[in-house]
Amino acid sequence: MQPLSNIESLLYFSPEILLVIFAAAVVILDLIVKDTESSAVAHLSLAGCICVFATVLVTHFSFSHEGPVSLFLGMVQLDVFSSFFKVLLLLATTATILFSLRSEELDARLKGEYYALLLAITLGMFLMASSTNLLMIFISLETVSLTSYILAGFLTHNPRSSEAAFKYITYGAVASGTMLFGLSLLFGMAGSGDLGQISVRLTELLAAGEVAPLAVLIAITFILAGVGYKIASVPFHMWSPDVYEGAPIPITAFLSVASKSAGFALFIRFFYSGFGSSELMQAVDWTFMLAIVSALTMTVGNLAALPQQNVKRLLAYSSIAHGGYLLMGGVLLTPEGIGAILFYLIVYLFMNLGAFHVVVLIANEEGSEMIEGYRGLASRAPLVAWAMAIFLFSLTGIPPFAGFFGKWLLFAAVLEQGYYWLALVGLLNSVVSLYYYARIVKAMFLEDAGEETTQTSFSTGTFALLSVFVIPTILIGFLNIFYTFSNISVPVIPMQ
Amino acid sequence: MLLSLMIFIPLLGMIAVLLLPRESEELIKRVALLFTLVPLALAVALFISYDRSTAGTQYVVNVPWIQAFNIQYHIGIDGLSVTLLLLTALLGPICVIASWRNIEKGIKAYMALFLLLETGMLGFFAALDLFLFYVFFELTLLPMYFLIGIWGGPRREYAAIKFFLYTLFGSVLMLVAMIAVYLNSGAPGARTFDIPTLITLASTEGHALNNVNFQIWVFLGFFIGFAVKVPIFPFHTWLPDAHVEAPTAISVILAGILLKMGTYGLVRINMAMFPKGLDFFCNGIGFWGNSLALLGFINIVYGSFCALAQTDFKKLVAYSSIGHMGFVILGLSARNDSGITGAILQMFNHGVISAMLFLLVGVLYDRAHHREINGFGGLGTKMPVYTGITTLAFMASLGLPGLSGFVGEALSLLGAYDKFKMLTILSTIGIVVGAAYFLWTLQRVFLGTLNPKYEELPEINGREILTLVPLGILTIVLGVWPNFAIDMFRESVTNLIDVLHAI
Amino acid sequence: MTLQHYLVISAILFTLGIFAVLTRRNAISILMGIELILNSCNLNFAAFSRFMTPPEDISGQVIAIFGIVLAAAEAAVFLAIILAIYREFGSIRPNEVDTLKG
Amino acid sequence: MVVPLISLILLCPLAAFAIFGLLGLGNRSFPRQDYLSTAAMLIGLVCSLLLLREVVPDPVPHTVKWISLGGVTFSMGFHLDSVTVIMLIVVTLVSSLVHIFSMGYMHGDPRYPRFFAYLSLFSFSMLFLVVSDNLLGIYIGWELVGLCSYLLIGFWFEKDSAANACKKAFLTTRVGDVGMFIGMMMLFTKFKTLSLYGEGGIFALAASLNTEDMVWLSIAGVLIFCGAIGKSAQVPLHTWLPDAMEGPTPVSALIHAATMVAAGVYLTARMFPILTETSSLVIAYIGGITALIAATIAIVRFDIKRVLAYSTISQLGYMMLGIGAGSYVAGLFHLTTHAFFKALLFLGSGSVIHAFHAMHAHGHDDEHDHAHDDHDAHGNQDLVHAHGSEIPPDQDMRNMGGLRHKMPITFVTMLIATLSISGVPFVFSGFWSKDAILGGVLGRAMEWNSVHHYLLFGIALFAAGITAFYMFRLIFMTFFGEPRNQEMHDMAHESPMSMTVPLLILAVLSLPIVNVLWFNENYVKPPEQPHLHAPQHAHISPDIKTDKAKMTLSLFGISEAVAAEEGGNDTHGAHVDEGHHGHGPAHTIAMVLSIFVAGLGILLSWMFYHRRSLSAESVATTFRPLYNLFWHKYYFDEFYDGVLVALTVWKARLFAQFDGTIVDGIVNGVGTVTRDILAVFIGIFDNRVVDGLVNRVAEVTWAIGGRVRRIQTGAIQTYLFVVLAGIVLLILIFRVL
Repeated sequence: MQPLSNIESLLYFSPEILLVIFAAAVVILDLIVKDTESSAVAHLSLAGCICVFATVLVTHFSFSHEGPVSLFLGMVQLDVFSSFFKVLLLLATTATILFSLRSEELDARLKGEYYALLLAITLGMFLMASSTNLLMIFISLETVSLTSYILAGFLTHNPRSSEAAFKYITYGAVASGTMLFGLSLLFGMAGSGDLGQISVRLTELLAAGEVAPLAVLIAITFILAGVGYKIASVPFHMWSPDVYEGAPIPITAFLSVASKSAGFALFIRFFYSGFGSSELMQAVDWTFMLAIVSALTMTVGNLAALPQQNVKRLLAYSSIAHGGYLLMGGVLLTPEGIGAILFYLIVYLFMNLGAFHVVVLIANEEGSEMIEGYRGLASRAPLVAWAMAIFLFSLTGIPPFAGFFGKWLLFAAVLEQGYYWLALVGLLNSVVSLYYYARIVKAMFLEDAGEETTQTSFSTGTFALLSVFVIPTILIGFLNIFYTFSNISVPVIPMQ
Repeated sequence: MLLSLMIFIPLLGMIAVLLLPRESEELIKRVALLFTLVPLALAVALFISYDRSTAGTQYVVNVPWIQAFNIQYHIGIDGLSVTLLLLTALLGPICVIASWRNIEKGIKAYMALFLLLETGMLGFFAALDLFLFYVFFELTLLPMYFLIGIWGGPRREYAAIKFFLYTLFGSVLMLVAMIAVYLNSGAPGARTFDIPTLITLASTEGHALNNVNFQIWVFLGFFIGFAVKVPIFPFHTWLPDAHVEAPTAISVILAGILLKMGTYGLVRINMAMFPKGLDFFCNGIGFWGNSLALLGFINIVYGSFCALAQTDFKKLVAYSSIGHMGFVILGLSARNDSGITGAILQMFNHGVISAMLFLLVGVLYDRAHHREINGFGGLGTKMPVYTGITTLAFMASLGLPGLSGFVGEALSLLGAYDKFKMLTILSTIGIVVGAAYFLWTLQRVFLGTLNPKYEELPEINGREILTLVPLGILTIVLGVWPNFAIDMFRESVTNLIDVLHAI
Repeated sequence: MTLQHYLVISAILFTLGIFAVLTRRNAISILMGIELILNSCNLNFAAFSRFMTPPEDISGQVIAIFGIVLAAAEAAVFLAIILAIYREFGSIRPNEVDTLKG
Repeated sequence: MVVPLISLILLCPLAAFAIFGLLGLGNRSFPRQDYLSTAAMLIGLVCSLLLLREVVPDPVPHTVKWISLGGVTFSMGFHLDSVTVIMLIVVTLVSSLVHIFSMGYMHGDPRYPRFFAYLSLFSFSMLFLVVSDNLLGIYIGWELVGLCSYLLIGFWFEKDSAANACKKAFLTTRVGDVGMFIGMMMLFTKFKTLSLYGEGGIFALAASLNTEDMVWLSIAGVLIFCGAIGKSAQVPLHTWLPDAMEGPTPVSALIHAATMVAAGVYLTARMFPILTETSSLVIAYIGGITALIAATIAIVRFDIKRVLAYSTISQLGYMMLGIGAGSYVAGLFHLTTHAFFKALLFLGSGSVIHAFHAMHAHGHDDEHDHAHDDHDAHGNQDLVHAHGSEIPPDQDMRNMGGLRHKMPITFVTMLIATLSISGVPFVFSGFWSKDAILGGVLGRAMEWNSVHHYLLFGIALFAAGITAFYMFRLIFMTFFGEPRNQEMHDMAHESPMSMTVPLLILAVLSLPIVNVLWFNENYVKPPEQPHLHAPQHAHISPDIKTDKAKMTLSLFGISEAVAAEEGGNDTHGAHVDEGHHGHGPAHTIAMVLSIFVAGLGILLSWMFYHRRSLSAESVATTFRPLYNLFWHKYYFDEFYDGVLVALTVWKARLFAQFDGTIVDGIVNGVGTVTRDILAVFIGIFDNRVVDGLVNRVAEVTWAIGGRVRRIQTGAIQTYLFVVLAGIVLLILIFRVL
């Protein structure tokens, strides 16, 4: 398939272009609108998301029949895989914008920048999901990172937020630097930046013995540092609890879902089409390394979550753990594995964002992110409490909620490849995870609110948004279409 | 269709209850009662129209659900499940009535959860697709957690989470085993969760599922999952806490149905699907060959002695359940018709009797607000009717002939003696000890001079009697005419035994 | 000058960068360390592109240039955040910025 | 005609109880429950009399499938042979009389209707036991009568002594029942059926067993007999029966003298065909020992009911001995005669007690006075019962005396019964039946020339003497001499008609008129014992049957008895055939001896307790240790409570402890080990996270919390170091692989 030239590509690239336009429009509108209270900017960016959503679908359905299309001389690729992630990411962005509308901790004067950055980061993630060239990979990664550093530190005059930003950027810079070094080695060995060619060349070289497996291994590990830091996998996870706790809640939600998803998109495309060939696997069995990483990630995440008192931080650790579960699927190099990951990402999107939404609500009501703040919620706001319970149990992976079906797919895929120990670790972990999720449920239902049991009332909009997360969390598992994602993996699975 | 209705009507009921305003409590209760009575009516219809002459499953519904894994919504009943289904449908309204007065707060949520729970239980007993089976199995978990946790006693949080964690721990192992079975059930694409199909596959020579070692491991996986529910020593420690803390109606469900889910699973999955695995654990050769029977024996003796030592009325009943489930395990391990029939009868009867016992404990607790056995005394003069019914329940539970408890116990013992002579003889200790703790309790609570504290204790009221009478009648009827129940599942048992001896 | 020389130099730079990042007690020096790391990478890219790919293919150099640009952007953000840190904590010693932990 | 009649017999009492039960739900009761129950019983009596003629030589059981499984089926059914009918008559007769008696005795009791309902339930269960043709059915009736005995002993449950007694009775008998159940399991596993008669029945199948199965069969037989040991209060499970006297006296008469306790004998007789010589011998010995021990204990009791209780035990021992020694007919014969005169004795004592009640208070509520003079109501409510609870004054023979003028009917009737039980020739039924047993034992001894049976004969004879002694002791202390407690004496009065009439009827029945039933040779036939062989060394005694002996016997209609034994024994088969001619002289000798010992006993007791030419006290002091032994009932209770019960309770507590600490502990222990092995990361994952989360939530959480804090220091450079370390580690993992 011949890569398209830059001019031809533009049409296929319309979603990203639209994003840029809207980002710019947001900044301009912010200059026009003087009234700091108006939420015009937010609504504009919402509109943007919807338009882009439409364009994504249009581009996908009008070009997908041509199979994967390589754009900009092989820099990015438009295929079903990237479209999937674009949809996913847009959902996350939309949700985040809605949260931000309700969140009261954000500085009203900086709305314009805020939403513009949100759209920008979405653009970066789009690229992460679709780039097929080392250069593009690095640029997209940096775009996302830089913007998220800023967003994490967005709460001016809040030391925790600034600290979060500082740790985030230091950590991120080193990680991406390490990754870049790995990329350079890779480039050196393969003599090309294009993933497809890298795979081919590396295979040849290894076969010819012109390259030491150790060199390839080092390159892979260095790159893993960069990717692992995006998906917060042990041992590259340590930034995430602090950052999640310090950052504004909507951003925490966004990072925990969107940037993790984008990270997985990058990870899958890069590792599968870059190092997925069987010959390369024989030389360097990196999947085993991943298996260990995944086991460690989920265990550490769950155990660290146990004693947490701050719900945000608790959810941060839990999202680390979920990163571990997702990695199990990445170990397998099978369409089923990828299908499971994609399915789980969708489920995870809904249940985790839902949980964070409740966190936002409670933070607004109670001004607290601590578990104590949730005490007696069932009597104060039953619907919210039940919704939260559903999200948490879904995160635990208990039927009939979608989380269970997601876990089920993953474990089935893992067991099929004979990784029994990994599956067992994962399952025991989900038992452990029940405990800390149940602590929140316990606070909400089994403990009395104490002296004040005033009915806290939320706007109908809140409930509407809540239901947007609850209903999929309950239903997804029962719908057939969601089990067909393994086809999506076609463009990234290397031809064996 | 009838079956699906029966399963999902309580779910509709839940929705209905949720739609009602939380203030109109009476209405909520009535609606809940209605939506539990309908399944009962259906169950009766089922009982009447059920064809007792065949071992095959009846009222089968089989529609594809998740094609990707060819998971089906496949339900149906055979003799084994129909009995438990009836029991569930019967206990439903009884528990609603039992909760009529003594649930103070949040009756709405309570009823909603209860209805959800009933759907879970009914579905579990009807499911013929392994995946569906598991989903329903877990579906009972959540409502139970809340029902114990919110409406329970002082240590409810602890009891609830303990119950939840134990069961979840068991069920994840079960999940692994389940997936292993699925993956080995055929080539990719041809795999299935369909229980009947799997059973046939497992019994076909040379099939992956037929391999002995595979069966042993998978057996273990499922077994632990169910053993927690039954509960089998040493996975039983959740039970006393859960029972003591749970509100009356929930203890009834817990003892009446949830425990049976464990044993039902053992029969439906472990025995029918993995006869070779089962053979390894109860062929009577060596340690492993006796392990299952040994567990049964331990449950009986251990549970009975623990019960003997209790001073909390409810805890005593709870431990007695452990003892009685031991007879089920013992009977099943015998693998002959009297053993298995006895076990199944024991399941059903224990469901009825323990339900009675917990209801009775509840009656006393509502009046005296404590359960300390030694704190009572001489109630026999004050509340003769209550005493009479309690005596009936106790006698049934300690296996007095003429009442249902005896038949199950006797049959399982008769069956088990065939295979495990020594263990069975030792297990009969349980009979004596069982009599001992029940009579001792009877004496400490009802006999002797009336404890002046309770001069004014009101007699059991009509509503409470209403909950007890159906169960009492069942106890007597099944004791006098066991065939009444056995007819339902005789064929199924014969069929099962053929499967077991086919290996 | 062969490829090896470049590689050795870049390796040294990288290690120095890491060392600085790990040991310096001042945020600015950490930033410098990061810059060293990035530059070692750029050097790698340029060198590889010069020695390993045909002369007309300059993708390596392109990547290096992009790297420089991104390094600059990163430095800008980093400095901005360091300012914020200084405002909040009155210090830019990384080990004193540890309120979020556990 | 058989089935409807039997059904009627069974259903009437059941209906009587059912009515009570149903009304009881509403806390009401039928106003004339007593008439209802009594009527039911009388109908039963009539039906059983009608059944007399329905008996056929080899009856076919009328069965229905009760439990039908794929392979085996358990059937329920009636087996009607002569023995059944006789038992039916005895039960219904005594029961009816007791019903009538109770109308007077229990009059005014607050739970009056309930009493009769219980009686009906008991009668039903007992009759069911009697007629059923299979072990399962017998077992069911067996347990049900146990229940009724429990309910009736505990009828005045306000008395802690009663509460303890009823529990003790149920548990003790249940121990025996478990043995019986094990025996049933053995038989079932072997024969795949539990029904006794007919083609596929146990007896038919057991007959075909060959010699190597004998050990097995003996064990099974003895195990089944365990049930009888419990129910018929044989040593060592006899201790419950004396305590059972806490129940109302009519209950003692019906259940603990006439019927239920005799059920054990009945069961043993039913099992007759499968008894091997070993099991027979065991039975005989247990019977003999029981007879002796109980009799000796009875000598020193002062509670009038307790004396009768022990005498009942010893008489039951006789019956067992008889059956064990192979004289089937004699055993059952004694059962019937005993049923009547012992019932009479109890009712008589009841009448006496009733007379004394008048002084306590009026009406019958004063039965509850015991409740009041009980020490702390909850004090001895322990599984370890308190017993030998002090004798209620109105049962203490030391308060009685000289009553024969006050209550003549009672006196006369009781005297008849006493003469009967003491074996006074020839006009009293007890003499014949006891002599039949003695003769049987001696016969077996001579015929087999076996030491065992000679010994047993000696024991039985001795016990007979003692029996005569203590029974007359009772009579003398109660009815003769001077009133020891004057004001009680003054209040005493003859009982109402409803009580005296039954006494009179029973008195008539204590005369040898029932013998007719037994000695019509083609009426009762002892079943064969295919596995009972005379031991090799048994030298067949020569035929010394003398006309003189024969004539002496025929004088008193005993000739039928011999004929019956022979007629029965003819079916025994050749190996024992000749031997049985030994019975002639055996009976003569036995008779002479028994008359002698009885006379001796009566004489002694007369000298001790009436003429007072000998002082019981002095004898007691001279034989102090022996006296203590008797007084403390051979320390059985002390042993059971001190050792067995205590042990059980202790074990239970231990288990409960274990459950609390060890079981969870083990899991946690595993956890600790795991933690120590896998230090930092997995260390947090202590098994307590899985299980003991459940237990020590807080502390573990904090433990883990501390560990986590150590990892997640807030310092960014530590994080970076971890990154680098991680990379290096990952690469290393690879190189080592």
